[in-house]
Amino acid sequence: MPEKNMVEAIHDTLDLLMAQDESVVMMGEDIGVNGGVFRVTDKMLSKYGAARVIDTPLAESAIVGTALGMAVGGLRPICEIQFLGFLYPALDQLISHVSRIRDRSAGHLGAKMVVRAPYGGGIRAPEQHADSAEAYLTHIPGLKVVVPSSAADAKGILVSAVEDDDPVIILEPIRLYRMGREQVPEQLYRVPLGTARIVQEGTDISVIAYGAMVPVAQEAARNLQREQGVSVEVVDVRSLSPLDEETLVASVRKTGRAVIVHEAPLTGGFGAEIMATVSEQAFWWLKAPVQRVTGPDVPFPPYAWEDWYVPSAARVQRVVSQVMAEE
Amino acid sequence: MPEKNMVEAIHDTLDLLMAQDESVVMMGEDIGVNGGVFRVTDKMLSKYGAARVIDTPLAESAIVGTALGMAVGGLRPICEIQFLGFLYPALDQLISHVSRIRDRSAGHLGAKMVVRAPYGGGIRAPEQHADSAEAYLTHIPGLKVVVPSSAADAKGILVSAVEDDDPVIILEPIRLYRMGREQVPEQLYRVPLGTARIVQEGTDISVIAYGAMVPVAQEAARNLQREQGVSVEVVDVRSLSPLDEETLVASVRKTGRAVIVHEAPLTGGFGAEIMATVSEQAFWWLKAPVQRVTGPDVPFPPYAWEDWYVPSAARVQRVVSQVMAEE
Amino acid sequence: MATWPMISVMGGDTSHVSCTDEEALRIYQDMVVLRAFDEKTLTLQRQGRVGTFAPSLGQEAAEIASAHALEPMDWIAPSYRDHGALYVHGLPLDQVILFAMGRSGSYAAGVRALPSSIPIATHLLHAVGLAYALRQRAEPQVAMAYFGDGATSEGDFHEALNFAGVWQVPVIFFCQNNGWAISTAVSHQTHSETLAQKAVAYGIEGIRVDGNDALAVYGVVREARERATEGGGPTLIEAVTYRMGPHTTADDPTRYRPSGELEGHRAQDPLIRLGQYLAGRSILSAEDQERMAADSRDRINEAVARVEAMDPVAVEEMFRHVYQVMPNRLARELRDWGAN
Amino acid sequence: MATWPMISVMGGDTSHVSCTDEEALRIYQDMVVLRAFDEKTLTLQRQGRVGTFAPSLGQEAAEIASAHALEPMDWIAPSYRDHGALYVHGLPLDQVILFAMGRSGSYAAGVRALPSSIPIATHLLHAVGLAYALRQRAEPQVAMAYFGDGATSEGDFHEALNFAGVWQVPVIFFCQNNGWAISTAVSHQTHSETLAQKAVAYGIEGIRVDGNDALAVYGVVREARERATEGGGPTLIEAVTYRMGPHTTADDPTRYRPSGELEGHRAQDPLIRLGQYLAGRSILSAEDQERMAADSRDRINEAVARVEAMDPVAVEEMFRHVYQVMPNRLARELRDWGAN
Ligand SMILES: Cc1ncc(C[n+]2csc(CCOP(=O)(O)OP(=O)(O)O)c2C)c(N)n1
Ligand SMILES: Cc1ncc(C[n+]2csc(CCOP(=O)(O)OP(=O)(O)O)c2C)c(N)n1
Ligand SMILES: [Mg+2]
Ligand SMILES: [Mg+2]
Repeated sequence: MPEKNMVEAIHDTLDLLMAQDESVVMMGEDIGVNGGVFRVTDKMLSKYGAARVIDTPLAESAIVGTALGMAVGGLRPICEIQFLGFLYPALDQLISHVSRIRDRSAGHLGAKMVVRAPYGGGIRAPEQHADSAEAYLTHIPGLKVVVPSSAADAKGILVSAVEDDDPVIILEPIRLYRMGREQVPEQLYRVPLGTARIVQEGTDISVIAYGAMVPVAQEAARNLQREQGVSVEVVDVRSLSPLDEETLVASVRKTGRAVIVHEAPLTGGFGAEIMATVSEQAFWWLKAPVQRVTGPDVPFPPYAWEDWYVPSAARVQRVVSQVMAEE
Repeated sequence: MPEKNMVEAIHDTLDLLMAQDESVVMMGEDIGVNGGVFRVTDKMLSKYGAARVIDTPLAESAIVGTALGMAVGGLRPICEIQFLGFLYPALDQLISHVSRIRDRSAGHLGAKMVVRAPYGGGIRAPEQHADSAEAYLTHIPGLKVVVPSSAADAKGILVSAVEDDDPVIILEPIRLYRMGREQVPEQLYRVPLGTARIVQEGTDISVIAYGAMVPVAQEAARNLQREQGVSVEVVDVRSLSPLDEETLVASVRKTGRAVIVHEAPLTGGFGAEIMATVSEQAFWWLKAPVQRVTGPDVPFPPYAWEDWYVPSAARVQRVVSQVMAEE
Repeated sequence: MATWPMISVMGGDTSHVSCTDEEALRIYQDMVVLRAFDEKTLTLQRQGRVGTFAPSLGQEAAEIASAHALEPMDWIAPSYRDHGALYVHGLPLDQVILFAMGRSGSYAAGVRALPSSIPIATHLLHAVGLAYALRQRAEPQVAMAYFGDGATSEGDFHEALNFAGVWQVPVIFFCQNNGWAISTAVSHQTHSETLAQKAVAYGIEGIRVDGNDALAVYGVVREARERATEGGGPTLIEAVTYRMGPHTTADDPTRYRPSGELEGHRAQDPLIRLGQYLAGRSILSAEDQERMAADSRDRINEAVARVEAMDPVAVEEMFRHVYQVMPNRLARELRDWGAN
Repeated sequence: MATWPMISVMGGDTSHVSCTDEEALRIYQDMVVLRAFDEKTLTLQRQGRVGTFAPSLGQEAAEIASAHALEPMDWIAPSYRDHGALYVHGLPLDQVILFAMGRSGSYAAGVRALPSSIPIATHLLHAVGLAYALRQRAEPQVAMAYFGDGATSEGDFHEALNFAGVWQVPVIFFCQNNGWAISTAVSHQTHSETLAQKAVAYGIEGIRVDGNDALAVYGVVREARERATEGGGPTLIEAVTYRMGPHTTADDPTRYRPSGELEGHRAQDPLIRLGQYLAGRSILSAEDQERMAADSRDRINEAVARVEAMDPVAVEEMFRHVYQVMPNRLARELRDWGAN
């Protein structure tokens, strides 16, 4: 089985999807001759032509809005938003139309489309290139929101997303794009949307994370095991919407403790929903309050502060230790 | 003291603010000769002239974006967005600029501006006229989000908002606009942003609500007292951001039980943040899991379903009874 | 700078694609239906039998003739005011009434129309995407978006026309300049003299037409359609008309409409103009007109009766179509709601 | 339809506001600073001493001469590439370096400039609002927004120009058409032949100028400024120039730039052109040029040294300026972070 990093895995999967289905088209800023600013669509233009690999003008609302029209018209568009922090002009299209067209047409029309966007900190990019905007998206009924944390998952999630009958937005953690290679099966396979993944089993506490925070949680788990003998169960949420409540709740019922980790600011972040869900459904099993380890309630800062902003394994360990100490 | 409904209270307060400070300007769609679709700005145009009561072209991003420029240039704009469901094209300006300009300029520039928007169900309006979009706003660091639930509060909150050095968005519950009159003092007074209000004290359970759900919570409280002898403390959050954690947490620590009520869809709604906050900070006092009574995870439906969608006193009572029954 | 002359045909200009007498008669008939429908619905609204509703009074030529110029397999992307076009394109009147009753989207299976768009200008992008899909799938059709003068101020208008220009896809932007966006006069909406000239910004065709001249509207839409299907790219059409009624039933135009303005437009009533034209060609008698009006009223009353006899809505319908397959949490919410 | 001729002045057109020799020399000097600054910063970036950075190589005339045409109390609303204009308008180079080091916004007290805007086209609206405030407060100044060809595709571009047209406020939209938006050629950005003609959509003035002709840029901006302050409304200026370097340090233009294109533009290098012009007028010698370049490098090196000697950032600064008064929760977060 070949070893791939996440960019390669997504690239090769797009290639397979484009090859097998003529109705799949890709669109976005600089995805053509430039292959995308992260090279995810490298060489696709020469392979599939400008009618299916569409270098769009610079306008995000138009990218998402025209994609919806294409989807209704029988194509399967995959939009790339150059950075998630530039999705905001397109939120109206997502909220008002993409997510509602099925409901509004009593099920007759669907937005069979995918939006992909790199997101999060980690590469010392300029301002507004590192936003974590998932909480705006998880509160849009009708829209699915998924976040891979490994190359293999990135492939399986992308395949499921493109095949899904409903609109799916995939948030791709920039920090994991080239973080290392892992085995990725050659053929097409699917990670069912709506399923979380137990990354590592544990008995004392559940650390619930997604995206680039999954390896951080894993690192914290290793250190906690080694240094304090704490057995951490690491859960990768993976599908924020729909949320796999069952897996999350089962984990917390088992361990009785939970810490949630994300990069986005604390207040109103998706961690609040996870916390609300497990606090409700695992209430009688909880041995201590659930805690959140997140970015602070500030805009993602210029990169000199980036390492302060993004949760580190050390911060996760500190909070896990606190939770373990409560009784 | 005169009795006013919420529209009258807001109207008269705007009038006072315009009269006392030349730098205050108002802008929005149809706010001039038409006085706004809810008549909140009735007759302002003839009183203050077209340069200060600005009937804008039809473009929400421009309303919010130009207001930011005006604010930096020394004016105090108060924008009206005709319905909150039409704010979405302006989310980019709110997220990318209005909320960040102070931070981005190291404190030198500020967005001393207010956005007002009617929101929520209750008047059988067409599609997209009844959205509750507060959860997109409460996850924007730098932006304050407030929701009055009475005419008197509407006045005090508006005065504080216009005087605040930071941008404030006021969500005005359509259903309460003309729901009845109450005494509203004539002079200018302030409701400090960041403070919740205990609407009625109680000992058995805290029902935490805001906007149009406050009267619903009150009605439920009355019925619960009468029918089941349950003593409900009703808390009006009022300031979603910054959140008055202290008041909320103190109430829940006192009662040991809590139900949160809002109109917006459940998943990722602001109720999740309230629930996370009290679940963490009142954990050792909780006698039962906190529960949420909210709209379902669907777009606000056409009005034939409106009464199903919006939480009713009956639904609140049912959930309170369930929580009271847990041990 | 070029000026944008207003095309009109009833006056005698024969340089445009012409409409056969049979087609003109069909257009007239549908305009009568739309007028009767709006009058009926306004009454129903006053009686509390339907909710807020946006009539097309005064805009019947623009609304109906434009839709007649399309082919059934063309796509339309309408706004909240375009039930006339939807009706011509195949949407049953029952469905429009259900929409006004807050019971349903304005959609019907098999009709190539998007549900009416309420957020202004957002649907222009959908039309562009539909046109892209048509070309990509080698379907020789067009997509047409309906919108108002106010919509030209929104960013999505701009992005849609710009993408359409770059892509050269078969899309028509049909703008009904009815003089008003609620209370905002078009002169406050933009500093450009015409809306048609906005096409210059995108290097596409811009046409200004007398929107109360049904034959002219028909002609320019046919021409735009031909151009589009032959690869000639998109067209922006400004149909200059006038909103003779309120913005919606929730609106009171006396608050903002200059006195006398409405009266000045009565002579341009498109229904009267087309009626006179057809009478002049001796293909429409006074009796025909009365019969058509009566027939329309009957059909509409029947539709209202059918719709009012329907079962009340069920809560389950609020949940059913949000996703193709209902997620677990939503299914649980539905169970809880049902138990309420 | 009118065509949009490209205004150039160095060739001998004397019909535009002219630039004194002293001003031209100052412009040249600042262009030299900008060139030296970009070259230095590109080196620093390769050495890992600053982060991603967008140079103005090839755009110095547009960048510098436009800013020279403004007055100190005018407002500017720059994009990420406009450190040249910011510098002319008063921003210390130290601040620009701090910005490139991810340490700070591109802002300085007392300088009437907004922080550089990264989200494309969003800041055009701010310039319109600033212009509104200027007029309302009877300040006889203008606001000018800087942006690129790609920015003309965004909805905010459209809304800004439309509001400016309706309001007739003193704002200048200064578009540097440098041929590319990252890898997207301007011919793929819009189907309009020029960007200047987009002004037609808003009924405002549209000007196309040779952006590599510093004197022409200076002249048209002065003229637009005069028109604006005299109540003549907004102007859209398309300054046609060329991006000779990468989009940013993270970009590799060899992936998309047609071979030979860059070389074709070398003769238009605005620094060489203005240098030759001034030499032709015998007010700039070869030694002057060398001395200016050397002086610039010295000043820039000193600025770099100053900045690199500064204390490292403190975590507290990440929290301090989000609100005027820090809310309780954020204060608690700061305490927790400090304890980390
Ligand atoms: C994005 C958005 N903003 C505001 C509204 C509220 N609104 C509904 S119709 C309307 C005026 C539209 O005018 P125009 O485009 O001229 O169309 P007309 O109603 O005249 O047909 C407004 C402001 C809306 N529906 N969508
Ligand atoms: C809203 C938004 N979308 C995408 C980007 C990413 N991006 C940064 S610069 C750029 C190209 C801008 O081109 P142009 O407007 O011509 O300006 P130039 O960089 O050539 O000066 C893009 C797409 C962004 N910054 N903001
Ligand atoms: Mg109109
Ligand atoms: Mg450019």
